[in-house]
Order: sequence, then structure tokens, then C-alpha cells
Amino acid sequence: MPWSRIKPDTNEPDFSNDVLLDNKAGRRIAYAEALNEALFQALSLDPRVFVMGQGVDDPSGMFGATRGLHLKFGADRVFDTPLAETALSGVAVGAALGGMRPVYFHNRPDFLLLAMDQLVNHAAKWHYMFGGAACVPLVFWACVGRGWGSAAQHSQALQGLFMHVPGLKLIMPATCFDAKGLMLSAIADKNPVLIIDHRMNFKQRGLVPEEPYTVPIGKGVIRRKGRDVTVVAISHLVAEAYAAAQELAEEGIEAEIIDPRTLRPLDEELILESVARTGRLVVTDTGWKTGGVTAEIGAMVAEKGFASLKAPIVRVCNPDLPTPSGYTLERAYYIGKDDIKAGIVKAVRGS
Amino acid sequence: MPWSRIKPDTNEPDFSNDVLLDNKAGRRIAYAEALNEALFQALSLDPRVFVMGQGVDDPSGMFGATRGLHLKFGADRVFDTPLAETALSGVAVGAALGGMRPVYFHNRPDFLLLAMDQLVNHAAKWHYMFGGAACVPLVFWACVGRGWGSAAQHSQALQGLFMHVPGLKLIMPATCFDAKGLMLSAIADKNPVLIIDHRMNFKQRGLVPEEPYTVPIGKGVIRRKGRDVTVVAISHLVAEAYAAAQELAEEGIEAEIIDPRTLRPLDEELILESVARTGRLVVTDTGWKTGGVTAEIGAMVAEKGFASLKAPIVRVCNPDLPTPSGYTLERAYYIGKDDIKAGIVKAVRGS
Amino acid sequence: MPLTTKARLQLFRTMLRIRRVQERIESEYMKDEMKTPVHLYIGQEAIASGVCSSLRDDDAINSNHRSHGHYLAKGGDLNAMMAELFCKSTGCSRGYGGSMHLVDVAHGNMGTSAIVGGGIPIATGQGLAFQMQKLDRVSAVFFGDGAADEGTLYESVNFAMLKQLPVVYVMENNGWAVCSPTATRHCGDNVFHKGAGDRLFTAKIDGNDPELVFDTAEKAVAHARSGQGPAFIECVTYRILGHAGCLQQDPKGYRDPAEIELWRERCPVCTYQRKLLELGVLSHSLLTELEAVISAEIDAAFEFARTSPLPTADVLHNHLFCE
Amino acid sequence: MPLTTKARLQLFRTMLRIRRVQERIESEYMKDEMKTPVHLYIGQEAIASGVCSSLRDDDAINSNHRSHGHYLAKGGDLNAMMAELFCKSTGCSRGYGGSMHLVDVAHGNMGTSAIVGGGIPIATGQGLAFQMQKLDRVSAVFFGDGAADEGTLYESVNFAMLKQLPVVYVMENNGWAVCSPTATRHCGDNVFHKGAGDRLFTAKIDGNDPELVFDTAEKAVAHARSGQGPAFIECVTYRILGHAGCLQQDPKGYRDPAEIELWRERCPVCTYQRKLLELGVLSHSLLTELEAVISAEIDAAFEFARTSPLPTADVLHNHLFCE
Ligand SMILES: Cc1ncc(C[n+]2csc(CCOP(=O)(O)OP(=O)(O)O)c2C)c(N)n1
Ligand SMILES: Cc1ncc(C[n+]2csc(CCOP(=O)(O)OP(=O)(O)O)c2C)c(N)n1
Ligand SMILES: [Mg+2]
Ligand SMILES: [Mg+2]
Repeated sequence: MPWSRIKPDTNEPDFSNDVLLDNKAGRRIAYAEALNEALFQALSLDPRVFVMGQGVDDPSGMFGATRGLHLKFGADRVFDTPLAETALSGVAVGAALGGMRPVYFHNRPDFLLLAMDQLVNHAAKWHYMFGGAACVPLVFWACVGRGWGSAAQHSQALQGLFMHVPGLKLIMPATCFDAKGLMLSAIADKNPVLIIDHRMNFKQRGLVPEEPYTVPIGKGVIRRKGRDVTVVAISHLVAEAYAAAQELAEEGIEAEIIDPRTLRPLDEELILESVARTGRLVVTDTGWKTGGVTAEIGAMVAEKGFASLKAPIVRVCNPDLPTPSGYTLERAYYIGKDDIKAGIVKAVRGS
Repeated sequence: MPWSRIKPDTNEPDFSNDVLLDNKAGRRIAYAEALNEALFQALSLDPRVFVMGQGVDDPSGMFGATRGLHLKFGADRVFDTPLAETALSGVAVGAALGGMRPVYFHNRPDFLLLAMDQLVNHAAKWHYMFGGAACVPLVFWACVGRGWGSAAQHSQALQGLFMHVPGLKLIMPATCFDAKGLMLSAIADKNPVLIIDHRMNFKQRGLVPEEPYTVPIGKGVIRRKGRDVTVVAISHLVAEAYAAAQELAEEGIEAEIIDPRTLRPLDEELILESVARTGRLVVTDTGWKTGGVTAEIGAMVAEKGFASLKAPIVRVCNPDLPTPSGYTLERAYYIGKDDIKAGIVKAVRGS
Repeated sequence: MPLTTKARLQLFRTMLRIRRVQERIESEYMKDEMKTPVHLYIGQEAIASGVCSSLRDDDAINSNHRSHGHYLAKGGDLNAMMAELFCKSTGCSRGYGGSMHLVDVAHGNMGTSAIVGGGIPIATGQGLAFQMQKLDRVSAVFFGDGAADEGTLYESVNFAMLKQLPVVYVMENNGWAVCSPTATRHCGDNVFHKGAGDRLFTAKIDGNDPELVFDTAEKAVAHARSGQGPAFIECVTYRILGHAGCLQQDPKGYRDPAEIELWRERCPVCTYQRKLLELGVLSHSLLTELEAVISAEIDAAFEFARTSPLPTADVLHNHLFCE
Repeated sequence: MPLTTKARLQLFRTMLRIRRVQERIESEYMKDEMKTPVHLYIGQEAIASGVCSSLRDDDAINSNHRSHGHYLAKGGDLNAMMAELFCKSTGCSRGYGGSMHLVDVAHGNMGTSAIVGGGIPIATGQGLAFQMQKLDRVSAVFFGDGAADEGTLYESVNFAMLKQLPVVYVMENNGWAVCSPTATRHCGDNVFHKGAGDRLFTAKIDGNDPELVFDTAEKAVAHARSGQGPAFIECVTYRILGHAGCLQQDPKGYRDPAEIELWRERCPVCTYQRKLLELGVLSHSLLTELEAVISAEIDAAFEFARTSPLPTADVLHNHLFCE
């Protein structure tokens, strides 16, 4: 598929990534490789870990993320599944209850809609519903399939749905470093964790230490310091927001870019502290606007950080429409650097 | 089941319901009867309308809403279904495409999680995905099953999920008048509409005209005028908010109560106009807080009505937890009049 | 192979105990002390009792909204169950779950879902976990004819057959899902009976005959445990009381009274009792003793439940996540 | 009953046309003008052609991601399809849908879902609508062996059997779902073959034999149209090219080249062409003419698509709701 042409290989921006600085130096590898390395290490280190999903043993290996794992760990621990997302999600829940640590690759978030009953009615509630008697350590993974006419059913960024579900942890990494570290954290977590990746991230390259490490779930990071406005950006939009901020610096606007990395639990403190300094908030997300991630972050600040706010919050999202397929419509549909720039300017200058 | 004991028969408060005032006088009937009458009339007036769902021909008739319909209209037009929510939701989509007007009673929102693929990937996208070539007029219905130990899987108020979905209309009536008028509007609509009712409403009695009428989808209503604070309340919380406001009037706080009736499309104008007058916003919803309905309404006001806001927005919701089953825990879990009162006081006095 | 006297008495005791517990719940339900929806198992006791008798302590079961019988037959603690129904913090789920969400980790009951069909894939996954860990444990799952409407059954059985998982699917066909008879929901016999015969141990049996259930289950469990793959047992039975709550709360008129009468006569507990008395396995004095022991146990459990503390608001936020 | 010469030629023409369209798409795909994922139907032409020949114009079809063949066989406009692949506003879905979401209301193709298994219940519902309106229309649905993994199939077929709906389920078993062979996903033959025989017209046939497909479909359609209920036809076939895109984009190494070779020899278009030539139904001159007509038609369709206008940003918000 020519998906790959929608975003060529690039290096990540040189974020001021305090997490990485504390660590040993990394090699520059691709996002998919970082994920693959995390899975490789998790499978090596913990015999309870296994990887399942339609196509995980394909030659393409889930855009590279699962490539080669079945050859190393065998078909018992890395296996293809029938196209039966509803029940197989329950199988993952059951396997977790039976002592295993399943990692279920769901390909695209669109298909997770078939897994909602097991994810929301079962996995997310199990620990609470039994007063703590049992737990469901599992990882669900999906990758937003934007681009190349993927259209309405193959490109949805559905984090706005999942962010609403208590009992579920929701992760959306933006860097290669986090892709690996958060995958390892998710697998180590005793609770259901959903990781939503984005195809636009898959070909970027960033610094990743070789040894296994974890990135804490629930901790965001400031990717760029700035005094004028706080920009909370999700997933691949962190890079877009960063580029927007670099350009705006020339116009004298200094935007602070926050990458929450985890949407649930959300690092509210980090966001509120930043807004306390800047007085302005832009939130940008790869999903729909209404009732989505930007709604929660915006409302949270209007509730807990109102006193610092000097201007209306600004939300920069894809429009509230199914994704159209044609490229001219796609172009009109998807937001990027320029939309974020406009949003920042609006937050700072009022229009 | 002793569900019924959780809320005894009551009359609706005497809302300043401008809609009803324009209409002929009504009789005082129960909410379930109003719904039943709407279905009865829709089935009589339009041969394309039919009612399906697990238990619609039960003696209990879906808490009364569908009672007796099958006797009048026959098993062809009012029929029980297998417990197969995933496919049967697609059957409803197909029936709509085939020229019918299905009304699918899903009992509880919890079970809609099995229908997400058809609802979100199919029904909501069909018209747009084909550039307008086909449309899917259908009504899905579910009733929040709060109370009496319904616990985590039988009591969810999931409107926070559905409000995020473009292409879907989402209705949550609060009065008997609206229950009937919005059901008739939903059935007449050419698009997929989801109605989420609440069991706490089912035994209330209100004025309902006998003849068929519609209530416009997307139009909210002010249930009580007030100068000090705008309270947007959803579903059965409209009555709770109203009671809270009446009590607070004695303390000199005049709250304006808005019942949006439709969550999608949302009557943003009505809310913004009110906030422009009051400068303060409380939003209260029967669902979870994070990423839910109050997030969207709060963020929308912080975005479009920021200039009028004099104080932090306040969100009054159930905590972000699965519903516990025991009654002491339920009591701690569910919000009501007193929580809304506290929220209003906080919005007005700052604590 | 006929059962030993001991095994027969054990089987009967399990059934009788479930019956008496259910009867007591039913008779006390209108007091509104148990503020939880209850789905009574009266009429279906032979199934849980027969199947669980064929399981080891470390085998898993998975169940559904009508779970009291399964929980007890697998060894669940009666006090903890009653306390759960009374919404107490001494309940098996600490009052967070209620009647539809029983749990008993010590006996392989890892928690109960009240979403119809929801437990079937979970049980399948437990079977997968046992297979992957090379344990010789079996995962059994109880579900109704209503759950057999759901696609999760098809998907799960396909997967279990594909992977030869040690899962025993026990369908309790009691003829009804709430007020809907099976005939309005099923196209005929469940397709697995005929469709998958060569890859799946299948049987359709009288679910009111405890020895037949035990016998069939024992074969199915042996089949699954030995790595030969899953088994599917349909047990034909009847729910004698209402769908939920106590009888007077059940809607009237959806079932033919004659049908109920017929099945009351086929009551598994009475029938088996009669048989064991006739065979001399059970004596009247032993029966009286049994009844007394069970009755005392139930009294004690209700007392325990009634006097146990209620969970307080300050624990509301506990247990959302496992630390 | 052997087909008339006219019917045979018609059947062949349909297959050949689908083949040539697919080939042209494949050969032009790397130019990146069609910015849409394409799933080519090469190797499976006999199925869409045979089944649709048995349908009336006002019968419905429902399809899946691999829909070009179904769309064309049912009478879909080639220009509108190509324009859709070129993302143009003259496309059948005005450029909102792309290759996976074709629509042709005039011929009963009410829109195509790319969610595997998503179209099956929708087609079932269309059958329900026809039955309720007492129309003698039939609803046919094409889906792959991958879709047969999904519970929606089980639920849908159960419902269709229960209500005796006029639905013809056509499973195109091409042996693969992306890179997963059927054997890693199915427990054996689809359970409907044996399981539901008495309530469901079922057949498992060579899907590369267009006359056999037509013949079986005609019987199935007659069965459904006459109110005798649904039918299930499994057509065994093969996807000769890659899962998506053109061949050079298909991952290497997941299929045995010998397997592909074997099926290339069993190519339904070439085999049927050879047969018709041998039987004298088709002459070489007629074939040349047919090829020329089709080729010209394809040229025109590509030209139409290339020169059609692109949708502009101002229509982005149209069509969310039907007014
Ligand atoms: C997915 C889902 N749909 C509907 C319900 C409501 N419901 C609870 S029990 C029940 C009937 C189940 O019938 P069956 O599986 O035969 O079990 P039985 O009650 O007869 O023991 C229904 C419809 C539910 N809990 N879950
Ligand atoms: C529910 C769902 N899961 C996964 C996918 C991704 N996917 C698209 S086509 C396909 C393979 C389908 O195989 P099959 O039904 O046999 O059709 P074929 O491609 O062989 O024609 C998959 C897995 C999807 N579109 N929908
Ligand atoms: Mg039943
Ligand atoms: Mg296939």
C-alpha cells in the first residue's frame, strides 16, 4: 500500500525531552522499530506476555511493530487470530484472568468498535466490580490509519470515546522514546491499557535507548518551553505543534508545547501549571472536536485553572464529520501545523 | 423487580415550559405512557414504522413504553428479537435502507456497546460516506437502568460516548411532553437518532397533548429563569436541578435551568445567551465526568462564551467509577439535588 | 458406570443446598433487604451440580446473571454470597458487585458478567491461558439459551476448536430469555450440534437428570483436559420461577401455566430425591438431617449477612485500578 | 438446464469486463492518481457474475472492501466507479467514499461497508424490509472467508432463518484474509453447511465455475424469492493478486508460489473463455470485438475519471445529515 508515502521518513524534532536526558544515550531508530523492540523485550523478560491479533505474524508485521516476533518466540506466543474482534477481546480478558499478559493488536481503532463490550463492560470494570478480587492486565493496541483514501471506516481517531471510560488507561505516544517506554509500562501494568498510535508517527526516527525502560503512565512532558500560550497536543500533532511554535517564535509568540502522552490518567497538574504561567490554552487533537479529548482538557482548565485564563480556550481538531476519502476532501479535513498556528495566534491575539 | 420503588410516581415540576404553552392543553399522563402513545401514533400514521427489540412484546413492555403495541399492530410490526445486538443493529440499518423506519429498543445503554460497530461505523456514516446517495432513518432507544443494585453493567449513562459521534443525533428528554414529541421527531427524521431515557423519569407524570406533535431536535428550553447562574441539566437531573434552584431562591440565588433536550445537535446558542446574562455555568449530567457531556458543554462555553464567564465552570457528575452495586455505595455514587445545589453555590459564591 | 453412594449423596446435597438457598432468598426478597436484582436458579440445580462435580478445585468456571447455583456448586462460600446480596462489605465482591457479579478466586471463579454472552469468550481465554501455561486445568462456562443467540458464542467456539482449548461450554436451555421463548429467537437446534460434530465434543441432554449431567460433563472434562479440545453440552431444563426477583414480581401471562406445571413435576431436586430414596441411597432420617444442616447453614449465612457492616462512602473510590 | 448461448456470452462478457477493469487499475495504480486503497477481484469474477446474473435489477446486493466486481456485475456504471477511484466529484459516492465504499442505488446497491462482516447484517435487514413490504425482492450479500469468522454472520443467519428472510449469503472463500490462511482462522468447514441444513438452502461449490455459480444462485434466489427463506452458498475461489493495492505492494512470502500458480491455471475467465471457444459459443472474432469494446469503454472511463473535477473544500460539510 502506498500509505507510506503520506509521510516520509523524518527525524523527530529536538524536543526538550527531559525524560530522555535523564537516561543513557539512545540510537536513532524508527518508531515502529522502537515498538518492536519493546515487544521483543517484554516477550523475552516475562513468559506471561504474548501477542495476538489479526495479522501480527504477517510479513508486514503490523506496519513493522510486530515484525519477526513470531519467528523468535514461536506461534504459541505470537499468533494470528480470526476476524472476531468481539469475542477475541474477551479471550484476551480471560487469558489475563488466567494468569497471562496478553497484548492484543487491533490494527485500527475503527475495529475496536467491535470490542467495546469486552473493553468497556468487562475489562475496564472487572477489578472494581469484584471489589478488587481479580485484575485484568492487558494491552490493547490500535493505530490510526489516516490517509490515502482510508475513508470513514479506516481512519478514525477514537480516543475521545475511550477517554470517557473509567478503569481504562489510555496512552497516545508521540515519540519513539515514549513508544517503547510506554509499551513496556503498559505491559507491566496490572490494568487494561489501550495504546492508540498514529500512522503519521510510524516513519519518524528518534533516540531510543537499547535497554528496556519504562515511561510512567500518567505523566506528561513539556516538549518546548514558552511564556505566551500553552498548547496541549496529542500524538503526531505534537510534532506539528512544535513546528508551528518554532515558526511563531519568529513572530514573537513563544508557545509552550505539552505532550500529555497519557490521556487517562491525564497529567492535569502539568497542564494547569503551564496555563498558570501563560494564561492561554490551545488544545489540539487528531480526533473529532465535539465531546472529544479537547473538550475534556478545555473544560478541566476552565474548571480548575479559570483564574489564570486570560482568553478563550481554543480547540483545534478535525471537523465533526466522518473522514471523506478523496484527497482534496482529506486535505480540507485534516488539521496540521497551519491550523495549530492559527489557533495559537487566535489564543494570543484574539483572532 | 422492585426498581419501581426507587422513585415513586410524582408530578413533574411546573416548569416554565414555553413549548407546551404554545400547544393545546394536555392530559397528565406518565412518561412511559407518553412514549407508548408516540409509538402508537407513529405506527398508525406511517406503515414504514416498526418496533423491534428484545422484549418489546413482553407483558412488561419495556417498562411500559412498548406495552400492548404488538397486540394492536401485530407481530410483524412489533417483534421480539434474539439477543444479538451486534447484528440486529445492522438489520435495523438494512431495513432502513430497504425503505422501512425501524425503531430498535435496546433496553439499556450498556447493551449498546455491542451495537457500536453498526451505530458508529455504519449508521452514522452511511449518508456522508456515499456523498448523500442513501440515508438511514432509524431510531435506537435505551433507558439508563440506575438503581437497586443494577451495578456496573446495567446502569451506565453512556451519552458521553455517543455525543462524540458525528452523524448521530442524540436525544435525552426530561419531561413527558418531550418524551412523546421527541420520539415522534426522531421517527420522522431521515437520520439515525439515539434516544437515551432514564428510569428515574419513567414514573413521573406530566401534561401531554393527545394528538401527535413533534418537538424540534436541536432546540433546548429554559425550564426556569434566573439571573445568577446558568445550570445546564440533562435528563432526570433537570427535575433535580429545578428543585435545587427552588431551594436556593430562598437563599437569594436565582438559577436559570436549561434543559438542552438534544445533546447532538446541541442548542449552543441558548446556553451561550444564558451565560451571557448570568456569567456563571454549572453543568450536570447523569454520566461520568471525564470526557463526557459536561466536558463538551463546559469547553464550548469556555471557547465561545469566555468573555461572559465570571467564575470557573462547575461540573456535577457521577464520579469516574463503574457503578457499585450496594446501596450505601450507590448512595455515595449518584448525584442529585444536593450535589447540584452545592455546585450552584460554588459557581456563585466561589466555594 | 454407576456413581458411588457417596458421590450420589454429594450430588444430591449440592442440589438441595442450592434449592434451599434460592427458596430462602425468594421468600425474603420482598423485605427489600437484598437490594440487588436476583435471578433464581430453581429448576436448574442439576446442571451446576452435575458439571461442577466433574471439575477439580483448580478448574475455572465462568457464569452469568443466574449465577448462585454455579457459585455454590463450585465451592463458593455461602456467607460471602449472602453478604454480597445484602450489599455488605463482607460480601464476596465487598458489596461492589451484587447478585449478578459473584466472585470466588479460591475456586477458580474469577468473576461473573451479567452481559448475556459476555462470559463465553472470557472462559475461552481462561482455557487459552491454561493451555499456554501447560496446566491441565479446564475452563467451564455456563450460559443460557439467550446467550446462544449471541455471536460471541460462534466466535468463541470457533476459536476454541481452532486452538483445541480445554473449554467446556455448558448451555442451559431453559426455554426462555426473560419473556421470550427460544422458538422466537433460534432458528432451530443450535448449529453446533450438527455443524461441528467432528471437531467438537457435543451432547444435548436432559439437564434435569443430575447423573446424566455429571456423566456427560465428566466425559467432556476428560476430553478437554487431555488436550482433545473443547466440548459443548446443551442441557435442556426449565426456569421454574420468574426471570428476576421473586415470583410475584414476574410479569404474568407470558408462559402457559401448564408448561410450568409440567416442569414442576420434572423438578430435578424432587425427582432425584425420590430416586435416591427409592434406591435406598438416601434414607428419610438422613434427608431430615441434611435438611436441618442446610437450614442451619442458611440461617447462619443470613445472620452473617444481616449483621455484617455496610461499605461506607469512603471506600467508594477504592479498587478502580489494581496497584 | 444448460444456459442459452446469449446467457453464456453475457456471463462471459461480465467476467471479462471485470477482469479487464481490474487489470487496468492494477497497471495504473502506481501512478498514484487513484489515491484510494484498492482490493482487486482478479480470480473471483465468476462469483459476482454468476450470482448477479440470477438477480433482477430491483434485487439488492451488499458487498465488502473487494467490491469492484460486485458493483459492476450488478449493473454499476463504470465511469462513476472509476471517477470514485480517482477521488472525483463525479464518482458514484462523489469522492466521499473511495474504492471501498461504492454505491449504486439504481441497481439496489445501497452502499458498501469496508468493515469485515459489516454488510452481512445490513443485507439481512434489507431482506427484512422487502419481506415486510411484501415485495418479492431478494437481498444478496457477498463476503469473504474472513467475514465468516465474525459473529455477525451467525447472528444474521440465525435471524434470517428465524424469519425466513429472502437473503442469499454468498461466501467467497478465497483461502486468505490479508496474509492469514483460512486454516489459521476456521475450525473447519463453516458450521452452516452441516448445522443448518434443514432450515437453510446451503451449497459449497467451485466458485471458479461461472455456470455452476449461476445455476446454484438461481436456485437459491428462487428459494428466497418464493418465501422459503435464506440461502447460504460457499464459493471456493482464490485471490490471484495481492490483498490490496497492486501486486508489487503485496508482502512477499506468505503464500506458496505453487499455490498461486495452481490457481492461475484455474483462472475463471481464461477457463470459461476456453470452454466457450471450444463449444463454439464464442468465436475468436467475437472475442476480439468484445475485448475491443471493453477496452474502449475502459479508456473512456479512465478519461472520464481523469478529466472530472475534484471535489473542493467547500463541499466538505455537505451530506452529514439527510434533510
Ligand atoms: C447483551 C445483553 N442483552 C440483554 C440483556 C438483558 N438480559 C438479562 S438476562 C436476559 C435473558 C437471558 O436469557 P438466557 O441467556 O436464556 O438466560 P436465563 O435468564 O434464561 O437463565 C436478558 C435479555 C443483557 N444482560 N445483556
Ligand atoms: C472488522 C474488521 N477487522 C479487520 C479489518 C481489516 N481487513 C480488511 S480486509 C481484511 C481481510 C478480509 O478477508 P476476507 O473476508 O476473506 O476477504 P478477502 O480480502 O479475502 O476478499 C481485513 C482483515 C476490517 N476491515 N474490518
Ligand atoms: Mg434461558
Ligand atoms: Mg478471503
